[in-house]
Amino acid sequence: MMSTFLKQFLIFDPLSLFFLFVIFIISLPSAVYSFGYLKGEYTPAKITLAWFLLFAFVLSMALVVTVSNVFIFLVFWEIMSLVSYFLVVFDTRHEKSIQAGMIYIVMTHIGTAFLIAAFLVMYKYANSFDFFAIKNACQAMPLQTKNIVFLLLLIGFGTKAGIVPLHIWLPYAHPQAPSHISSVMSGVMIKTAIYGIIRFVIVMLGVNSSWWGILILVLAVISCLVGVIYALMEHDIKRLLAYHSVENIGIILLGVGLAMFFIRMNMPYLAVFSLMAGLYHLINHAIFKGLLFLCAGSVYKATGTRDIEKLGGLIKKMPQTSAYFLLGAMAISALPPLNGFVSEWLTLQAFFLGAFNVTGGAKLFFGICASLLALTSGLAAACFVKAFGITFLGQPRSHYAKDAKEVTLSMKAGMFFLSVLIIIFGLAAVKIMKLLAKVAGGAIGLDTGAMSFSINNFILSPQAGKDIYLSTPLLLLMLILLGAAGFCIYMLFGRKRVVIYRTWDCGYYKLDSRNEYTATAFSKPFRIAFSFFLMPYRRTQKIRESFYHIKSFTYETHTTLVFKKYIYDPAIALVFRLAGSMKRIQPGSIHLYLGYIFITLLLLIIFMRQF
Amino acid sequence: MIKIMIIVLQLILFIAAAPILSGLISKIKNNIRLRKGQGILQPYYNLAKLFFKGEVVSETASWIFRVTPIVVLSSTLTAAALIPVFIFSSPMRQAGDFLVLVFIFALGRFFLALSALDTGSSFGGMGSSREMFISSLVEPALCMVILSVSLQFGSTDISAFNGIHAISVSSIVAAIALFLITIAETSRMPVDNQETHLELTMVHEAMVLEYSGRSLALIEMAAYIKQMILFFLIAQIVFPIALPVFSSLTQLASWILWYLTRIIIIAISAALVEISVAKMRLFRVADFLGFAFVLGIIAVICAMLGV
Amino acid sequence: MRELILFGVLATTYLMVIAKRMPALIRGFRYQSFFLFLITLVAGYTEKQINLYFIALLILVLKVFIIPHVLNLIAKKISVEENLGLFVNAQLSLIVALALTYCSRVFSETLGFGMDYRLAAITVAFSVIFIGAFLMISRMKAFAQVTGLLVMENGIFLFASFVSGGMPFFVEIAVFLDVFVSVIIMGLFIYRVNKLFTHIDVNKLSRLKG
Amino acid sequence: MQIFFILGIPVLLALTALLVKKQRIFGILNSIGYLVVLCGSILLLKKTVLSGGVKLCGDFIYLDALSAFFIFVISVVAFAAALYSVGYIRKDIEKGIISEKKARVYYILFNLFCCSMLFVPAVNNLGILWVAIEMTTLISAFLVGFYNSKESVEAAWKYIIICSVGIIFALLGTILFYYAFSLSGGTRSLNWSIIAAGAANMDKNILKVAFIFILVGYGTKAGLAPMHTWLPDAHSQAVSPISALLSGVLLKTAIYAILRFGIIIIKGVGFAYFSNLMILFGMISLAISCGFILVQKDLKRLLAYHSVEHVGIISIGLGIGGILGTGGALLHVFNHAVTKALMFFGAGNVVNKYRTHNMHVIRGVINVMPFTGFMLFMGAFALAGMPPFSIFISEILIIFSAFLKGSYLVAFLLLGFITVIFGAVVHHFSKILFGNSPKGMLAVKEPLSGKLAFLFLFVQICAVGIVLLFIKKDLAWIVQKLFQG
Repeated sequence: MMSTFLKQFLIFDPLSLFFLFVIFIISLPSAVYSFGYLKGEYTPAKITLAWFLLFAFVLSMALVVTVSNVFIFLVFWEIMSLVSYFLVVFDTRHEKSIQAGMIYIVMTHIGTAFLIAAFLVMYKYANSFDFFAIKNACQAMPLQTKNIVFLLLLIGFGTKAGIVPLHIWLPYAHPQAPSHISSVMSGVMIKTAIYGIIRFVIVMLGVNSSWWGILILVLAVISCLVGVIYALMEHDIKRLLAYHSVENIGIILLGVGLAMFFIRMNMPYLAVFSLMAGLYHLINHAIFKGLLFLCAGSVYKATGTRDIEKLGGLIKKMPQTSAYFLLGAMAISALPPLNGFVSEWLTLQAFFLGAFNVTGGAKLFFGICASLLALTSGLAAACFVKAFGITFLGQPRSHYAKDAKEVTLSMKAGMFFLSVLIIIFGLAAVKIMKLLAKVAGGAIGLDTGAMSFSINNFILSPQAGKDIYLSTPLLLLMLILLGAAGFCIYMLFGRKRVVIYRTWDCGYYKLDSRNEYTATAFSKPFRIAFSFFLMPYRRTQKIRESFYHIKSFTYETHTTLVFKKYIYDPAIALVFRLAGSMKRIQPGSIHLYLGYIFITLLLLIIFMRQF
Repeated sequence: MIKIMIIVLQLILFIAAAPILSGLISKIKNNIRLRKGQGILQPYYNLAKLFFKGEVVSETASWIFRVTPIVVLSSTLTAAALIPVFIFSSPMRQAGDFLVLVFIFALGRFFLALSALDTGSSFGGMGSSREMFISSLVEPALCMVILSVSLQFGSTDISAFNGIHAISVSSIVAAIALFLITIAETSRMPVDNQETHLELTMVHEAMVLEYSGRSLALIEMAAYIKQMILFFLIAQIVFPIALPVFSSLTQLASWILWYLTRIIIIAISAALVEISVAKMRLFRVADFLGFAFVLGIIAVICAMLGV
Repeated sequence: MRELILFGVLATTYLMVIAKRMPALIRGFRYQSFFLFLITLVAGYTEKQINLYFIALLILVLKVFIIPHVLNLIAKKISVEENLGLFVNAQLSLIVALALTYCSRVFSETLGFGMDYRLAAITVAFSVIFIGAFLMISRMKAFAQVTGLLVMENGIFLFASFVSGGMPFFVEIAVFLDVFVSVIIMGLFIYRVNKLFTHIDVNKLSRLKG
Repeated sequence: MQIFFILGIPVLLALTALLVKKQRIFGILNSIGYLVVLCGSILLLKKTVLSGGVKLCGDFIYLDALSAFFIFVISVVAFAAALYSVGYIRKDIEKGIISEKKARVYYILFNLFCCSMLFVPAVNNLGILWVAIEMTTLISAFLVGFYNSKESVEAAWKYIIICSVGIIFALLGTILFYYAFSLSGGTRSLNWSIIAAGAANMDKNILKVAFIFILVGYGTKAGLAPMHTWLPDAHSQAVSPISALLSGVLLKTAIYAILRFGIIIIKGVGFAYFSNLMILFGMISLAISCGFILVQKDLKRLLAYHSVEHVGIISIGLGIGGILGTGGALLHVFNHAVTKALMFFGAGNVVNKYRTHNMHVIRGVINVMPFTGFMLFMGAFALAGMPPFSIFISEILIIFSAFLKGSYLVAFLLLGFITVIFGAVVHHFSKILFGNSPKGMLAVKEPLSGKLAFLFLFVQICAVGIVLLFIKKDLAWIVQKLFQG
């Protein structure tokens, strides 16, 4: 009974198993971490609740990626949103949490509405909710309908994934959740949307137009850039990380979009390769973003603030946390030989291989996409220099940072686990690619047995005969050996006197934390360079004692949130204005009310024949 | 075994020869300005001086500050090992391709930028911020150059352009773009000024302001090596040179002469550019690198058209 | 005969339309109910049904005597201003009433009731219903609304008796009782409104809006 | 036979209320009474579903699965309301808002109200149906004006006048039906079972007009826009358990009446006419309620507009028809009744504690009243149509049926409105539930009977949602059974 039931509703193909793996590998350390994180932060009852919700959250995600029935998928999809909403508003006394939760749940529900619409169309053709039945039915679907379904699915899942311009909820919701939840949300939950796109578009719907892939590529590139540029402007460390999720979802979607393009172009090998690149980045992002959120949580726990302008010098107070954060920052900045580097290289390589193999304008298009990806990774590196440098280096900028202490063992254990994974996923790239080939091949419907992406256990080779190689272990070996050589050179000239002295201060002698470079200052060149998009503005206020003497002077600089200001706010205002003007029809007059009844009746009688 | 020998040889060559390029450029600059200037070997003297001096470390600094010189040097040397210098096949070709080069440079830069923030000096922060700004804008242009070059060979393997190819419009444009990038990466005019003594106008120098003694020597060395790598790449793109035919000694000598000349040509052009333009405002660097990016696009289009 | 009585019903309705004060309105209703009583009596006589006599009696007792009396009683007890408070003045109201009568005529024709006296009856019935609704909409006082409701009810009764010779007997009785109870309850509420608000201008009851 | 218990017990209870002095004891007795009614209704439902319709008292009472279903819904909410009343009335007495004597009046009216509602689905005669529905208005008007404040009396006045006018049109419609039927066959009857049997021969033109009157008339009572104007006033001013009954089931009795006439119309005129009108009114209701929900400040009015919304959805579901549409609509009748009752109970507790309806003032309910807060939280999501709660299922069934039928516009509009309303619900409820409660507001203990009522309803919200997920196939069968009459 139970097994038939399971068979009927669950699916365990490589794609599902891959996502299951991602879910559990991030949830596990987050759960361990939450032991220490929750203690002291909440009441015991709330801690129990947090555990329950975490469990429900993970379970619902696991079911989302394993059910094989559209209707049940929808139900668990919504349960997942609901539970994560509870977790976002977990700090119920904060106005911010409530606001964030509201934006989140409303946006995600709008997305779900699009999904429902898409499923409706699918159901109409398949007359069944079953994945396989729909897959078969989709082959008979007319192209026009397919295009509509694709767009509906893209908007629906895009909302959850945080594709620009549907990303609006992400920077609000992720920072407000408890940190271990942020790490699961950002690391895993938004990936279920990628699962949705792969499952419903690539596996079930089948790619029939080349513009699908191109649309996704364009959106992905925009997401990358917008995400990273906003992240650069951000001083709230968790929100900064949330914007990076937008960026990384963009990078993942680059792989997925490319795969869709290649499927359409009938280049199976490249399609599999691109999808692998996307999936590789997916799991990598889950790992390092999970780690970074946990580290951010540790910083928050230790200092009580998330504003990096108030931090600084934590590397001495929290050596382990800072080491983990550095590792995560290096990974997300795609520095060799860590995992982010491998997947970003693979994605770039997918573009290049694509450019080699396609003809015409697509070459240039791929080139531009690739270079914008390169720009993104450069900006990301800048952003993490800022995030790590301002938070952990230099002098403490406030008492928050001064009194910080290293976090407890369970929190460190959670972070340590993910740090190890970062290194493993960087070095064992060949092994992982072999596994991913099965996943991607299964999704596209190809046998990947004959495809090889490596020449031996250490060296990746995306395309045989092209002499393109990458070997992270070899690179690491080189770096270590040459580093040792450098150290030898350093030591070659004997032990010399090392003097510990004040930082160079141009003779000022009172150098303190207020003289340090701030995050705002750090990001200023970027703010100016991207001012066409960020639209920075200043607010100055002089408080005068007399005409000649200004007592105090405040100066603020902000950037304009373009999407919020020009899309969402006007739309919301419009809805509310409409609703507000509707209030006039009910002014409390009973005569008017009776008049409504009468008029309705008359109109109906007059227009009776129309019905 | 021979491979390892070659690698070691190549690295030693880079370490030994890299500073001379800087000396050369500054010599040329001074000569054009009708100054006597420092000797061509001055960088070596500087390095030696630094190596024999003690160093001062800021009390605010952490271990990041201490490891950075080694990381920077090792990443630059790793990059150097990926370049085909002697036998037109990179000794480490299986470790990575042209794209990996970009990421490896990023590794060194990342640590350098962090170390600048580590001391808590506002000059360091300024330098770090500017450096990251410039380098992030370099990336798309560099990516385009790599694409245009590799489109000609159908591979991103550096060893692929081993000199048998003919000079095309595409490679000339690509080389110009790469040259602009090199100017930005090696902190030369008009992007940065190596000779300045005013902290507020520094970029690279501001970042390493706190370093002294041996650490500074390592960082300087890394900078020289990086410059040499980039010059090699430009030379290989725009003046392709094939494997020598060792039939006679004169042939070999002329080959070696040409091999060196082309690098000197690039050094001279760098010097010429540097003395003939004024330093740009930081925010105009975006336009400068945007120009490089457009050149990259043109190079790609040329490569697509096969010219 | 029947036409005459029907005309009487219509005329009393117009009388109510031009009434500006409460007693006049209640009087109008009383007359209208009386004509209704007559019509039912006539119908009982022609159709030879004992039921109809009984219903006629009910009309006489309830609508001619008790309900107007109750309304008067309440009016006296709460002793408010007797003006009805017209949103639409009497002349204009009459024009509207005439227009509604014309509409009813058109409406009855489209329904297809033939051209005999029944058409006239249906026209009158509909116009009474519509004019009742009009009274409810255009008069400020709570009394006018109750009366308007009763007028509509009368119209429906007229309609029922002409269109189908009256409803089943016990349904008819139940409806009558229902109307009676509702008048009582509305009276109670008028009483309460007056106590709480010290007026019965229902157009001023607009605390609840939106 | 169960029907006599079902109708008799409320009458009996009303009489007992005259005798029993202690209100607390009577409250418990009352709850037990309605528990019996509930059991009876379940038995009745089972019987009618399995063996078809029955006529009792010589055609006076006709029970098929449809009426049994409505009786069941009424008894569920009535039981919960009775349970909730125990604690609610006691609190009011303790606070001195009402006297013991007035509490007795409350219970008498409560029972009469329930009795009249239970009567509606049971009668066969359409004229008596009308009388019964008018009776519900008259009795509940007292319960709306129960607190005798300016607002509540105003609400009661509007309620009684608007509903009476509406329902007079329904009477006209009923007469027209009667006329049309008498024209068709010569026999004269107002019995639904007979009219429905002979529906096919009736004059289409008259039927059409008749149905317009019925729809406007009973639609007023059901709260279909734009005749819904009395609804927010009455619901917001009534005693909270009564609000639950008004919103949960009173509206549904009018829906029931529309449905009964609708069946005749479908047989007589054709489905399209019925369908178009229902969908039109449903859409108007959704659109109007959507606007009002967005900018609402009064907690109980907010819930009242939700009723308008859900009645609109039910109407659309009925209009779309088919097994999915009608099934969804009927399911929605039940789901909405249960959920809305829960919400009104919660709102009642909140309003009692904060002494205001204004949602700008109410803050941090979840800290002050954790249990109620939690229930409201869940209820709000259930109301907004979030799985795994039951309303999601019925809404999605209706959307699916609309889509499968080819009414794409209807499906997408419905989806759109529901989404906007979802946003509004979350917006309002997250504001009142979370945040810092006003100073001096201490956490309170909530009465057991209230908690039981909440749990009773909440279990149904969840259980129905989850069970329905897995018995989709049986659903079709149940709907067929409901409509074999």
